[in-house]
Amino acid sequence: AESGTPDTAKRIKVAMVPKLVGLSVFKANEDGAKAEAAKLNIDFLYTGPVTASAQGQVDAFNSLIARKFDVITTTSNNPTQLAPSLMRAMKAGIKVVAYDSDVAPAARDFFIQNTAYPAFGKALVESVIKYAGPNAKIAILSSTPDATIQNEWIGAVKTYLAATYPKVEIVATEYGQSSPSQSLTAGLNILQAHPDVTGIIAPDGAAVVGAAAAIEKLGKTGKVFTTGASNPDAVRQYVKSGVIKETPLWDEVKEGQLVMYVARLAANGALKDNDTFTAPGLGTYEVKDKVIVFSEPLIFDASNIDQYKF
Amino acid sequence: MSAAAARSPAASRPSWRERRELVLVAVTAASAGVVGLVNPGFLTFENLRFVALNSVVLSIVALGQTLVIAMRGIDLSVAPLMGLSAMVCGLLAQSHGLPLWGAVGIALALGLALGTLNGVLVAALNIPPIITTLGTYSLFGGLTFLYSDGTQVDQVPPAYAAFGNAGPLGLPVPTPVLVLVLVTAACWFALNHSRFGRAVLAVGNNAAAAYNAGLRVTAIRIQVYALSGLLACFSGLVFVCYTGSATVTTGTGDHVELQSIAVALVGGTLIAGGRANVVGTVLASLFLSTVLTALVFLQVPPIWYSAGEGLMILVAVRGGTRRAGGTA
Amino acid sequence: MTMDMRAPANANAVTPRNRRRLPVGGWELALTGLLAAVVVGFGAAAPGFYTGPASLLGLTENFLPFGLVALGLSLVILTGGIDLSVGAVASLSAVLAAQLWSRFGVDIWAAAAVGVALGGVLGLVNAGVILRLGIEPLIATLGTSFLYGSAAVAAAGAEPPSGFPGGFTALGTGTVDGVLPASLAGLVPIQLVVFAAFAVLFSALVARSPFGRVLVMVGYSPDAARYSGIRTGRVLVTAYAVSGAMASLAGLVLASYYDAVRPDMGDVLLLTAITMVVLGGVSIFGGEGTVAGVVVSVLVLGFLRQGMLIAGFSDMVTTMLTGAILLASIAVKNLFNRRGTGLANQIWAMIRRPEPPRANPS
Amino acid sequence: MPGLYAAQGIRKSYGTVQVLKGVSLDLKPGRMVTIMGENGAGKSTLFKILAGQVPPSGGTLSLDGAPLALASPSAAHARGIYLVPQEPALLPELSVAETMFVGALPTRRGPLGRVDWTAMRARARAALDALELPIAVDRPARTLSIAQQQQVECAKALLRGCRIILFDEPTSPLTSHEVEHLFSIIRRLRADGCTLSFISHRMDEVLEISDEVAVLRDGLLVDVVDRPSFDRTRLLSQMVGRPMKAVPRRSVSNARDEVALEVRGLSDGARFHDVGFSLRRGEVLGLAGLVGAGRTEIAETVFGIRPAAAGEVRLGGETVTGLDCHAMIRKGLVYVPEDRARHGAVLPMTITENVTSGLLERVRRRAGLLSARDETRISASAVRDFRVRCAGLDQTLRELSGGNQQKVVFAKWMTTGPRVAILDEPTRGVDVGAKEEIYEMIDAMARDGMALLVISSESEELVRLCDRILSVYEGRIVAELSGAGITPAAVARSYLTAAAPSGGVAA
Ligand SMILES: Nc1ncnc2c1ncn2[C@@H]1O[C@H](COP(=O)(O)OP(=O)(O)OP(=O)(O)O)[C@@H](O)[C@H]1O
Ligand SMILES: Nc1ncnc2c1ncn2[C@@H]1O[C@H](COP(=O)(O)OP(=O)(O)OP(=O)(O)O)[C@@H](O)[C@H]1O
Ligand SMILES: [Mg+2]
Ligand SMILES: [Mg+2]
Repeated sequence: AESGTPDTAKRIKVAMVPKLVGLSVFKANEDGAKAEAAKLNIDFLYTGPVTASAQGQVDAFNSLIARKFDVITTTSNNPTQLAPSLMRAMKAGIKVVAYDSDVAPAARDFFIQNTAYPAFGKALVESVIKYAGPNAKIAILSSTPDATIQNEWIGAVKTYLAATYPKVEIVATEYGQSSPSQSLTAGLNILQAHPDVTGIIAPDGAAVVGAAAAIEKLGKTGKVFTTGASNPDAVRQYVKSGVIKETPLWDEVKEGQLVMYVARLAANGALKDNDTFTAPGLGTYEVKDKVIVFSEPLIFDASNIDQYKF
Repeated sequence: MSAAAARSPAASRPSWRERRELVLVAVTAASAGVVGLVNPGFLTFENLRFVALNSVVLSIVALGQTLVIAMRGIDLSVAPLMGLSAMVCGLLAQSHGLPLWGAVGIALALGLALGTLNGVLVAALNIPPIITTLGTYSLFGGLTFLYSDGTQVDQVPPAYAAFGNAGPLGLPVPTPVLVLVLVTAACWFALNHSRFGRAVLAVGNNAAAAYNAGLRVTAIRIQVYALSGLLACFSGLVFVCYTGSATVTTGTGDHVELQSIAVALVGGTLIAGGRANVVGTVLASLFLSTVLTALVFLQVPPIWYSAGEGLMILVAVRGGTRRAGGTA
Repeated sequence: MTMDMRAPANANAVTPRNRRRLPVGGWELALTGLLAAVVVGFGAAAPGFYTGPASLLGLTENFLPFGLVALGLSLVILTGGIDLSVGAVASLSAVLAAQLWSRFGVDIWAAAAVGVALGGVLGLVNAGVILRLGIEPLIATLGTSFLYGSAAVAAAGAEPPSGFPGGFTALGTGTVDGVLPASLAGLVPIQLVVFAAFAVLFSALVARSPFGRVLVMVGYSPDAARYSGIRTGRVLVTAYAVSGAMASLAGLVLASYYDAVRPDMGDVLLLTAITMVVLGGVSIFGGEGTVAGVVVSVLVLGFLRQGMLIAGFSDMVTTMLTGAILLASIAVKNLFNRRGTGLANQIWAMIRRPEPPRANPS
Repeated sequence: MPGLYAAQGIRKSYGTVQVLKGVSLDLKPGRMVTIMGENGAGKSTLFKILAGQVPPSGGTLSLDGAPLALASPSAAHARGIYLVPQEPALLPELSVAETMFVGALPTRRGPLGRVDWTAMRARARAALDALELPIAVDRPARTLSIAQQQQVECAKALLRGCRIILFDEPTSPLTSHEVEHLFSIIRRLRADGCTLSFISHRMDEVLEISDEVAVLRDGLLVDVVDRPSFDRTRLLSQMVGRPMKAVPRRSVSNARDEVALEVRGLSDGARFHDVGFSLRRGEVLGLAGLVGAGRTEIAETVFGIRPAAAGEVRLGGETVTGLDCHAMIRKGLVYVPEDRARHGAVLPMTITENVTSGLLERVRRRAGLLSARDETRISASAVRDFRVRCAGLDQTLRELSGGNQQKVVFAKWMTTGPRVAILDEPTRGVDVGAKEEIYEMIDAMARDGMALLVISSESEELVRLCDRILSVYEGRIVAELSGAGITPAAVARSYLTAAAPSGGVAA
């Protein structure tokens, strides 16, 4: 594809539909996207359901189809449930760009993956085992049993553990339903019921905060370590207090920018299923089978976390 | 309390099955004991402290719900009210450094105002409580959303965190638990020994008769909904202090409205109104917290937690129900 | 029996009319007016809302599952009860049906039939808990909804089935072709036909069938029904079973619409369905209300929501407005119901001196 | 003596319906003024206005000459005016003492305003003692019988220092014996100089207790009579607006030989024991007794709505013990319950719906749906036969007066073609005119060969209707009266002797 600034002559309408509005990570995507949209002659709309429900996202898609948007970008609550509605959109000539959490491949034109799953799994393991040791007993605190991306990451964690740290034992898997309070309760329960646990891998924004809060409340800072996938604002205090030594994520603001850039290219019809392109200020990306990997995991720790505000 | 209770107006001496407090204490202790046998870690002071702490927020909401149900009403809007207050207090603290006393004032004022709105809709406009609060459920949830504008609370000032977790003056009992004891005592006194509380029960027994006996039924109804709103918003503040976080789905996402009703009814309050048990409510909430923690200690697969909660509700409500034909 | 009492030559001549024969009254008419206003209003003001009859009818696919739940739920609410488990029932039966199909290779339609039957059974369990254990419907169905919800999560596993055969997905997104005249091809969603069929069936059932009569009687006065020789238990069992079956039908339609199942897919149904029933004029205390009202209210709330979304309002504002409309319409209905001399007088009288509250029907 | 309470030109409308059209009435201290009138004449409405529960649409009230505006019931209490309501104001979950004090609980001194339970109980006890009522103040109010609820209401009025006391149909749920107790209380209050007024449909009571009778018809006061000129026939005619005469006891029995209902050794294990009787076609059998004697329980057990612990019920020779009421109705046994509003009728449903609800099977169907035309036919002929006064078949029962509601309930059951009917308090709360009509219907049904079991707490009613009377005391049949032995005095004596400490079964 072309590199540099794409053709922005025609003003287009692009919507960004997160899993739910009201979470800081998605807000960070929005911030980046908004700024980028202004540069690319895009009418930008951020809309979505209030609770993380597929029904709410489908309602949003349907209204966007009726309003003849050019591109829909979305991170899905569920890969399969959203497919019919998105396919309707594609049939109506709308380009669909998934980011963060994928939908069924047939129901989108491109997918921007945050980071490659194995890389992220490795980062999660390393940021705990480095401190808890290769013989640690660890627990997993996730969002819900059927959360796609979390399950992918957990799978990658298990694969990496088996290969690299075979002595590490996963003694419990709990779910916090993406609710900070339920994650906290689950975290407390894990630590109380399994006093020998020294690491919690919590690959979910609410879960890692809950796990960190639980460790702090039980006074186990420095004895139990946790990590997860969270925006820096949410975990800043725990990174500073040492409950969290390292936590991997990626730059959500920049990811939002890339989403808009890809949306523009897709609308222009300037992106092929296998392709490369360079986005000014973001870098060069490879499209492989419609999938674009956004970045390597970005590891936050006490030394760098204050550079990121989202 | 027992001396006072002996002189309370309790009609006839109830059998132990009808003393819901005793039943709840017994089953809670029994479940804790059994789990303790399987996994001694359950019975450590630290763990029990958290079992108690985890029940505080729900208990406070449920106390308000108890008063409303005692009056033959129902308040579904407690969940979004709790979330709204958590969000407003949390965001103001997080980004504007609102001092704790200010947050208390804001939470209480918010609860009073919106609770009064519920009360006016129910009492003056005569809209059935379940419909009123179903409507305000959407409204208050929307306010939370509009206010937060897509952001969340993930950090509160140290004063808040200290209030939510530590004990005052270095006591081992956390402040929220003490606050709950105070609020419970106040509700208990109000319901059993104040004119206001007795009037609430009279309205719950028979509103027309209460009116004819000279009670200001409309005003009482409004006051009780205001109180329920107040407690819900206060619990939202406790929540944000304890967890240090809040999102737009706080309260509604955990179905606090249904949990608070369940806990009140399990505690011995009649859904048809007229009889209420505030101590039972708090004990039921403690029981719920115990059960949910116990499931983890017993290594029950997480997907069955909610089934455990449902069973517990049915069993506990069943244990000592005097058949009342009424419905919501 | 024949009575040999010679009544005084028609001291009180009675005109044999029966105003309840038509199941519509003022409220249903008001709602219909509102529906017309909503459709015409959005049609005029929101581009994209009306782009031909197919688009308008197609919009109903987005909300008719709520309507199916509301129809079943209205039977339960007419008895004076409530069913909070409809969401969980919808999820559980859809998940189980999908698993039957994907894991055990059962024909999808047979699996769907099993799903609906299962919904009926779950409703029976609700009724059993209410009647046998003597627990109030509110708390009983709250408890069972937790149980069913857990079961749905367990049954769904980490990767719930999706990608149903084409014939099945037509249930949620297809249109009726072939049966109808060719001019209507591609116009009428199958969902709409299903909903209309159930709407007519339930309307006749409640308004004119012996079961409906008994149902309403139980709703107004369970005691009087019992003293009239009505086996009230059976009536309640039927109502809850039907509610369960309708909920699972809605779950299956959702499964077809999404071409996938999820263990929490039914959760969104409950509050909206209750709102639809109540706005439709069914009294939460039982007895009063018509299915026709519920049907119109389903369309009003559905089109209103779709219209607002298309007009660019956010999900949140739309939800808030729905709540406000519910409150305002019931308030207005109450004001007019007081057989007063005028709205203003009523409001004034209310401010000056509240009416004594209704007697306690306990 | 103060306490002159006067109403001047009181008017009241509900929407377009004018209930009171300018009523003026003087209530004087030391006098009992009775209001009589047909169902729906506006009696209760007048009382509610006098007690501040409902605002009048026009007219004025004055107390001892000074104008009085009552904004609420509590304002009325403050002025010493108390209404004992038609349905007692029960607060089921609260104690007797607390129901008496509701709205005016005594509190202790102190910042908390704690309710003073000790004082409350003592004062409640004293008020009950003053009326010689042996009711425990700690009982939950839901355990009180209707008679006891009335009595508690009287004590409640005194407790609040009210000296103007209005009683709305206090006696309709009471037996003669309990009425006597209430009247002794009323006499004491009158001697004490209280201003009293009451509503009743029972002529004998009215003539016994009143100093003055005011007759209300269609919202207007048509007659006020002083004690010396009381005249049954005149009062009756004034009430209904046409000449009426009280019909004496019927002399011929319609009883045939064939036994329709036979009950043997029936017990429910709690409230009644070893009850046996047989009832022939065309016979009217009465059940007399005190309230709480267990007559309703006996009837409900025979009807199958309550389980029996022992015994046998035979209907026309067929054993039907243990069948539920659904089956009983289909076998030809029906029961008209005593509590019309709760058990007999569904007030928000229409006349037609109520009439056909007794046996929906008889309504013709088309495609499984009830034929509206057939339903209307059934209900129209029932309304005609039972002389229900209504504006149309689609009126809800709530819009009818008590007497007409009762006629609809009668129609509901009698049109199912029963062989045996149990009538429990068939004329409770029914005005004199409608009462006569109901009596005539019962006579006609007996003539038709129906077997009837009538439960009533009014001795006169049983005497008027029955061929034979069984007297029930504490769940056992203690006496049987028949033929010339049936007189009001004999009926009352039959169960009162059983109640007397000497015990024994009266003949
Ligand atoms: N709140 C109300 N709204 C409308 N109509 C009413 C209301 N209360 C009473 N009415 C009507 O006013 C009329 C008089 O009622 P009221 O209760 O005063 O009669 P009553 O003389 O006490 O009769 P009864 O002997 O049956 O007790 C009746 O026709 C009744 O239907
Ligand atoms: N011992 C008692 N304990 C509780 N309630 C009682 C008792 N005795 C009577 N009652 C109440 O009084 C009412 C009348 O009692 P019951 O129906 O047994 O009497 P009955 O013989 O049918 O008299 P009647 O037909 O004159 O009312 C019942 O509703 C019952 O609840
Ligand atoms: Mg009256
Ligand atoms: Mg009786």
